[in-house]
Amino acid sequence: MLKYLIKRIFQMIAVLFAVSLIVFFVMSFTGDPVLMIVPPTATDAQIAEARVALGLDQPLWVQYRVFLGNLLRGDLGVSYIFKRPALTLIVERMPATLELVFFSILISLAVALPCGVFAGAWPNNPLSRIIMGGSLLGISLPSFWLGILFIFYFAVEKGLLPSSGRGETATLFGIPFAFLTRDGFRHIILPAVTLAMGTLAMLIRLIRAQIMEVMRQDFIKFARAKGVSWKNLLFRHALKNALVPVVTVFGIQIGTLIAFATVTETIFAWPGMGKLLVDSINTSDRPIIVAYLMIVAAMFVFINFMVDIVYTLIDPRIDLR
Amino acid sequence: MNNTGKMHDPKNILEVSDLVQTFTQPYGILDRLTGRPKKTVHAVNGVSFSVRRGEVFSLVGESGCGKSTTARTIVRLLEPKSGTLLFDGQDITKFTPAEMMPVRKKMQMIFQDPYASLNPRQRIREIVMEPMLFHREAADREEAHVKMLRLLDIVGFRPEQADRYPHQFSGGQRQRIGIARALATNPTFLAADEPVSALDVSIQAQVLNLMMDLRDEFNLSYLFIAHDLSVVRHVTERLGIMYLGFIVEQGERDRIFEKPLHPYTQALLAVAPTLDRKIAAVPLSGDVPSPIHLPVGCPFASRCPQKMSICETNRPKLRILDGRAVACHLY
Amino acid sequence: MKKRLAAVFLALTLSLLAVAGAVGAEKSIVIGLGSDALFMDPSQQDETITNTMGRYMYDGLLNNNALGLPEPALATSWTIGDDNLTWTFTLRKDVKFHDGTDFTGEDVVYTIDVNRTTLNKNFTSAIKEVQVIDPHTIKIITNEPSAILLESLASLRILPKAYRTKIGDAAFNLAPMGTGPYIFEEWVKEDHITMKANESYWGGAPAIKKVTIRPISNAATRTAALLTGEVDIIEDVPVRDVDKVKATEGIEVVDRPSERLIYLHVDAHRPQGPGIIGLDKNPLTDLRVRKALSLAINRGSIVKMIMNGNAYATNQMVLEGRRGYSDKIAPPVYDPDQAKKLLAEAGYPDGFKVYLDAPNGRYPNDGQVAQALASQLTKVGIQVELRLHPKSVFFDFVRPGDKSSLVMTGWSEPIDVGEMASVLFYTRGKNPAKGGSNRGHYANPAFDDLIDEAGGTADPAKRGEILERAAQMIVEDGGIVPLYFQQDLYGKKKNVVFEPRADKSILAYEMDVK
Amino acid sequence: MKNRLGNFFRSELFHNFLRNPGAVIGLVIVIFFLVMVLIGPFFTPQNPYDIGGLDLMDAYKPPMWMDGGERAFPLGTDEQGRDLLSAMVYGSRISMGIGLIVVLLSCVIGTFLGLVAGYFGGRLDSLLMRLVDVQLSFPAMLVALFIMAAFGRGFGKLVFALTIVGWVLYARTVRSSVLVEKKKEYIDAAKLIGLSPFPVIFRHVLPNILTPLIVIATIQVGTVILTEATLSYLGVGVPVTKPSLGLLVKNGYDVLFSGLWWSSVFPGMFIMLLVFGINLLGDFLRDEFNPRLK
Amino acid sequence: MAEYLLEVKNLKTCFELFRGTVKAVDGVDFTLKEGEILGIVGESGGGKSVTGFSLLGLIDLPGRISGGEVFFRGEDLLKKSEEEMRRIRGKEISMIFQDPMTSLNPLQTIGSQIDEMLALHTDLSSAERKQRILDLLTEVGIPNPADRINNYPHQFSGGMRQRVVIAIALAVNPRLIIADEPTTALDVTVQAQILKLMENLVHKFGSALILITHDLAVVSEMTHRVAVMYCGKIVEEGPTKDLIANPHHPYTKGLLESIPKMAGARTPRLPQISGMVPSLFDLPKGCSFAPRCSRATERCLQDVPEMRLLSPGRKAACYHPAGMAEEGEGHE
Repeated sequence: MLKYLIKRIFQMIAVLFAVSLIVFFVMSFTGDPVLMIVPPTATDAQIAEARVALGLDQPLWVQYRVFLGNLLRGDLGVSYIFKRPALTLIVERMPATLELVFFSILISLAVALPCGVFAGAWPNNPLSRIIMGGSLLGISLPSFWLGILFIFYFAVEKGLLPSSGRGETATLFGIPFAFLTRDGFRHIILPAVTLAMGTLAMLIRLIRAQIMEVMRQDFIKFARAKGVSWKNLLFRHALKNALVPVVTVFGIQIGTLIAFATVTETIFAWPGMGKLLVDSINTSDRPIIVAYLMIVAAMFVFINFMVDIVYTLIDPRIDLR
Repeated sequence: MNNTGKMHDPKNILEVSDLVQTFTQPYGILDRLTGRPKKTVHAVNGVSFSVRRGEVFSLVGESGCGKSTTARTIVRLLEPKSGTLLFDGQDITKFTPAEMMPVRKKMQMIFQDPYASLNPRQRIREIVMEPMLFHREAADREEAHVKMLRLLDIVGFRPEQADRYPHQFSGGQRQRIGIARALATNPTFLAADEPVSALDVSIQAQVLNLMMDLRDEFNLSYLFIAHDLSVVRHVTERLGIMYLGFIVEQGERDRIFEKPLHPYTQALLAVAPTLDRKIAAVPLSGDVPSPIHLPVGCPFASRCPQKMSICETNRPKLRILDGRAVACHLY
Repeated sequence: MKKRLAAVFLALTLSLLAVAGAVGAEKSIVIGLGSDALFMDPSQQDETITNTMGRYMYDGLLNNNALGLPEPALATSWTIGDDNLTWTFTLRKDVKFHDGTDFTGEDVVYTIDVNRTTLNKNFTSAIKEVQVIDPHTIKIITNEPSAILLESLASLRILPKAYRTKIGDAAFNLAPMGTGPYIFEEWVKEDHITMKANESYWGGAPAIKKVTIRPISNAATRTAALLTGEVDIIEDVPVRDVDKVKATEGIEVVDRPSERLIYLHVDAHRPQGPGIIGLDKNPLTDLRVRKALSLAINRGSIVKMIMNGNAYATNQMVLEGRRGYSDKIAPPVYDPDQAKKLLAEAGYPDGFKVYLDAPNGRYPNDGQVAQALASQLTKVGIQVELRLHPKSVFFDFVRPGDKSSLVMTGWSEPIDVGEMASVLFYTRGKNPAKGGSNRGHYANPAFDDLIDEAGGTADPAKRGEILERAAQMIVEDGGIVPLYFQQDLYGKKKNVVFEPRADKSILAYEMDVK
Repeated sequence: MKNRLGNFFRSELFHNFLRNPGAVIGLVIVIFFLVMVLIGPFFTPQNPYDIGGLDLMDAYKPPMWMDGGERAFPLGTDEQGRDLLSAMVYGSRISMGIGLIVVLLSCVIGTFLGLVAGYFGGRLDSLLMRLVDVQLSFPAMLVALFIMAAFGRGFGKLVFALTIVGWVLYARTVRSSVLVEKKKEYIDAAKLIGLSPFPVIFRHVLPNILTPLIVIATIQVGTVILTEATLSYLGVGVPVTKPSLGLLVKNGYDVLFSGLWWSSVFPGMFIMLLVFGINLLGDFLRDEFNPRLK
Repeated sequence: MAEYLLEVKNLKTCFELFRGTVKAVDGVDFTLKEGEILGIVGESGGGKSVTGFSLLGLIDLPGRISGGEVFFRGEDLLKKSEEEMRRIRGKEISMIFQDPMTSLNPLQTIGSQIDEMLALHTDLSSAERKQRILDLLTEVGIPNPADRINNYPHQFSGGMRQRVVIAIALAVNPRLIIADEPTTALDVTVQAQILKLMENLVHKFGSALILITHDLAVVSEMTHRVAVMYCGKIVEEGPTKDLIANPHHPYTKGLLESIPKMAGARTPRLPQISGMVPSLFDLPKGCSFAPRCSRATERCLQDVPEMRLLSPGRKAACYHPAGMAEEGEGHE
């Protein structure tokens, strides 16, 4: 286990290093951030001065060396626009995004598990066909379009739910969360459902396929020959075996949710880090973009690590080494 | 001709001496950093035998004993780790792919799984013609076509069947197609890796008969890999019994079948299912040791009913005894 | 039975809500803005929302009124010395910062010093020196006679020296404090800013006691928030949503001409234009071509169709009433036939090809306007290849250099045309402080002279007259092709009392809720 | 050839296809779009890319069955006076073009690298697969967004970004198929003939791993179209002068509340229909070609 | 109490596939007494495995049992509901599968997989069940059962796994065990161990056993009676020793002769059955074996021979049976 941990940490460092390298050099192709921060009236001298102040007059590899040096001290740079540490800016917004993603995961799982198992166990049932048709539609819809239709219908036309923002928050462990208040909870519903839609549809399909595959395997037939009932066959034997690949995809899906949170947050004015990213892209705020990608990379490595741990809990054949 | 300085007997088409084959699991930087032990599978551990011209030599053993690996190393699908391979008097152990080219013509293989050994996307015609054309056994496609039809006829197909795909044939038929492909370059030596173990009994006899007929017609020599002793007894002149990558007993067929010396050979013969007698009391217990950690003593010691204390510590060498070679401390 | 129970429950809930409403009868308002404030420390950035927040929590020596004209605020009066360089300001007494410390001249000096260390030091660039005479009198000495000092000072928010130096500027940004009408309560980034009324504000306590600012950057979502009643007032109603908002009961649209002009920058003097396609000369150097450019554009239809009528077609550089507006500039004319004729006269009967560089997403409907321009110019023979840039790269791309010859962009001029003319059209390379953004490489010595002269004129009337001449000169010379002034559009509940301001700020202090 | 076609119509695949209404609908949709994209431009009322041919005064005309609608603009117009139907036909062209080109490119690149990595193994394989792992752990959308943010809008750039994102999937799938295939004895047989690695890879391995590739590629076309639409929505996709379906939705979405619903709803439905059709077809192929469900 | 433990009459199972309907089991009759061991022998595609699954009602779409009766202790299993069958499976009739690598749930400990059987079909308390599991594991020869009870299948070798499968099959003392090629996937030495074990346990528990295999040698060593299947039909049936010594059906005879012998003189060529097993989609009109049969006559090509009693206890479906005293030996 310790060896495994060391191995994972080495991998994580390698991944983060690669990400920082790629991100940093690719970012240097973006628009000139200096032009975004000086007032439009700025003279050439002022622009040059700002460039020096931001360290952008240095050759790229020097900038990278400085960046890397700061990184080792936990400093991901200072936002050109906000003039505050990029890390702080992102961490401030992280709870909102994680909250949204967490609720989307809850919604996806709550719907996908029963639907997927049902459709996999009784593939020829009419209800299964409806589930599958619906899930196919779910992965065919552009999520941003869906979001705006939701706002249009549920908020503007029907007035059932608020259209945007995070609403009232309450503090838990010193972090503000929206779902703790009634108002905040109402705010989270639409964006969480919008965000969940794609993952939900894709999980239904995956779970169904896995259940169908597992149900054809010998050990299921052997269990039937033992006289095991359908219910036990499905839930004791099939489901757990079907879950192993689902866990991997689910890990990747958490990443996808974080990525698509950028879109959802933009539509619903959800104050998360995805919206910060889109805004920073629009303003060429390089330190934030770099920091965002680094943090997201770290999160993914962590998620993958968790997925591996979950594996060993589900599947005794997998040995962490 | 023979650059190892060893004596070469021109009666032998193939001479294998001290052949060693190992597989190493991938070992990356991270493994090195975390100090993970390097795992090496010792598949073949110093195997020596020879195949005479026109003879069938068999290697027999249970799955995982290294017999298939030996065959695949001999035809140079795998690079030998050490040892010498003399084929037709030539030392082919270190041959480059280019140098192997003329040897490949003479040395072909029949595979175990008739379903996996034919490319599902090639027509029968192409499967048989590809080696011919590649090795210029035929001047042009037309000549190759004629030769292909003749080969198919030999193994029992009608000309119109040449345009079909493998999935349109049964297992036995596919195995015959595999034999036709092996014959396409006019080889003198065929390595047959469990050629009938995947076949039904009635088909097994057909294929075995075909192989024996071809031996007479084309003056072939076979290296025959099998686990079924009754089949081996039927086809072979000499055989070697393999266990955990070692040959434990080797010699003339009749001597071994009539009076097996090695306890493992005895056990194999005792448990071989036959129509004519009841299974003897099972003499063996336990499992084969891991080929990753070879025992220091006799490889068979852990399961041997006649184990002595020396067997745990000293590995017996093959010794000539009663007209065959055997590696056992009992003798 | 169940139904009745539900009815009772509903009634109970409603009455509770009503009670809650009555108890919290303090007036409050929720304002939906287009983006979050970048800073709560107003010295950090000259940016619209940051400036707005500055008006809530801070004061300047002068504050701009709704028309954008400076009015006395923390300074009650001032005099100019005979040298036209020394200004003496008398400061308001008994003004306290929100933490109770007194406001004095030291704070003014501190504020000016802080500004000089930032990247946007334009507000203090005219100032040579500041002296504190006594706690409530200061003296400001300018480099040269300045007509815009008061306007500049009106943009400068006074910082609390003691407090800010004590907690440091980073912490100050998160816990801001000034002398303004509202007291900072909470800032949750990208979600809301809340403030409460400063009951002891020197200008009188605000009517609205609690203000919540909500940044909603997606325009459609912002409209939706107004329609659902989540916010009381929003800025920048998308022009197309105006009809819908107007049609909704209890909600109305308020508009005001904006200071922002959308215009074309024309490469009028370089013999070879980098944006000209397939020609080794620059047709835009010909005045007739530049005139054809303006004639070919149907500003009316752009305003009507793309801006949904929420803009003002113009041929001026600044709004009426600002220095630089000239009656002598003729209103724009749409005459494609005349344009074709002029092109033919200039030797381009079949027209020519040119790139038009325009931003996309920087100004309302900018990309669409650019497409319409391209379409209209192409119809007379000026075949436009449109290059639309996202706003993050646009200003980099169109920097004065060798990439473009025809640029569509916007400029918001709150003071007078002097600065705009100097930054955008002064001959490049002549004066390092001028012509910094001369994207069209306009070069006209006579025009430069007028700008220089205006710069040294402190008398507003005289300066106005010079600037008028300059504006007329460059518009008629086709160095700039003005298109339209935007309109500021606000959507609000009818019970909100609100007058739009020239600087686009929605100031709760000036508002009320009925 | 005729014989082969006959064989196809008699095949189990075709038989199952006819009995699967979803697959038939999917194919009909996809063919409809293909035909529309290929010959549609000859029939559209307008060339929406001919900037000089637009008249601003035609802007925001409603669909022809509504008050104020005109026959010339069956589905109404957008803010430039562009006929929405024409714009959608041309937009489908861009969307499908991007989808097909990206899938083709990433399939070719990914397949080649996957073949090489899987067949030869060793260092190259580890290196490539680490790269794939790293990239696959990042959501495709994020990587594409990042690349587009760095390099800016444009058809070519979009294709580049989506290909960079896309190839890994093929590389991984191909590699795992190759690992299975190369253990099969027919590969040994080919080696025994004396064929050198590349002929073995292309003549023997490649034809046998095409099936899963076809399935993935089909479904990926839909995914790419959606990703492109999302990127366009975020403002980093295709240039606004030549809008794809996604960009049309985005443009129309700005005016959705103003009652000008058609300019967003129709292109949105178009994307949905197209991707839905592709997915229906892909679903069918996936089930048909899944050996574990046979 | 019926005379037979199991009486199968005219059992038919078919699969409706795209290429046509396959009659995998086509009118099979056989009987089994308490404690008897019956071998069902045949080559792949002969329908022997499908017969085994049909007895337990474990045929999935596109297959279905299309006719016949399966009397188990006098009751027709084919008329039972799924729920009733569920109570019979495992408790009355249990099954051993071919591949021990895939027939155990990889995610459950072997202890819990045996326990499941006990919990389903007995009223034992959990402590009693635990003891029973330990006993069973000892019985099938797994060393240190107390340590291995919490192990997962992947921690066992193939032979050990098959022992666990046997333990599960025997757990509640079923009257009948169906073993479908139980040793095919194992090595020869292990194969012998497992066969010996099965033979001993079946005797000890007094269960009847149907041993489905392609290996005549295995059958000859273990079974009391043998049924030989070819293309979905039983072509010959009788006491094992007698049948092997003196096969009546030409197919049985050919099969026996084509097995290389372990002792005695070696012939240069093995006697072989010519031709191929016909495609199940396209069976010959008369006797399925006729095209490959050296004794076939015109009648064999036209009519399907019925099973008939040829000598005491010996039945075969052949018009020209071999090895009959009153007939001359047929030659090939």
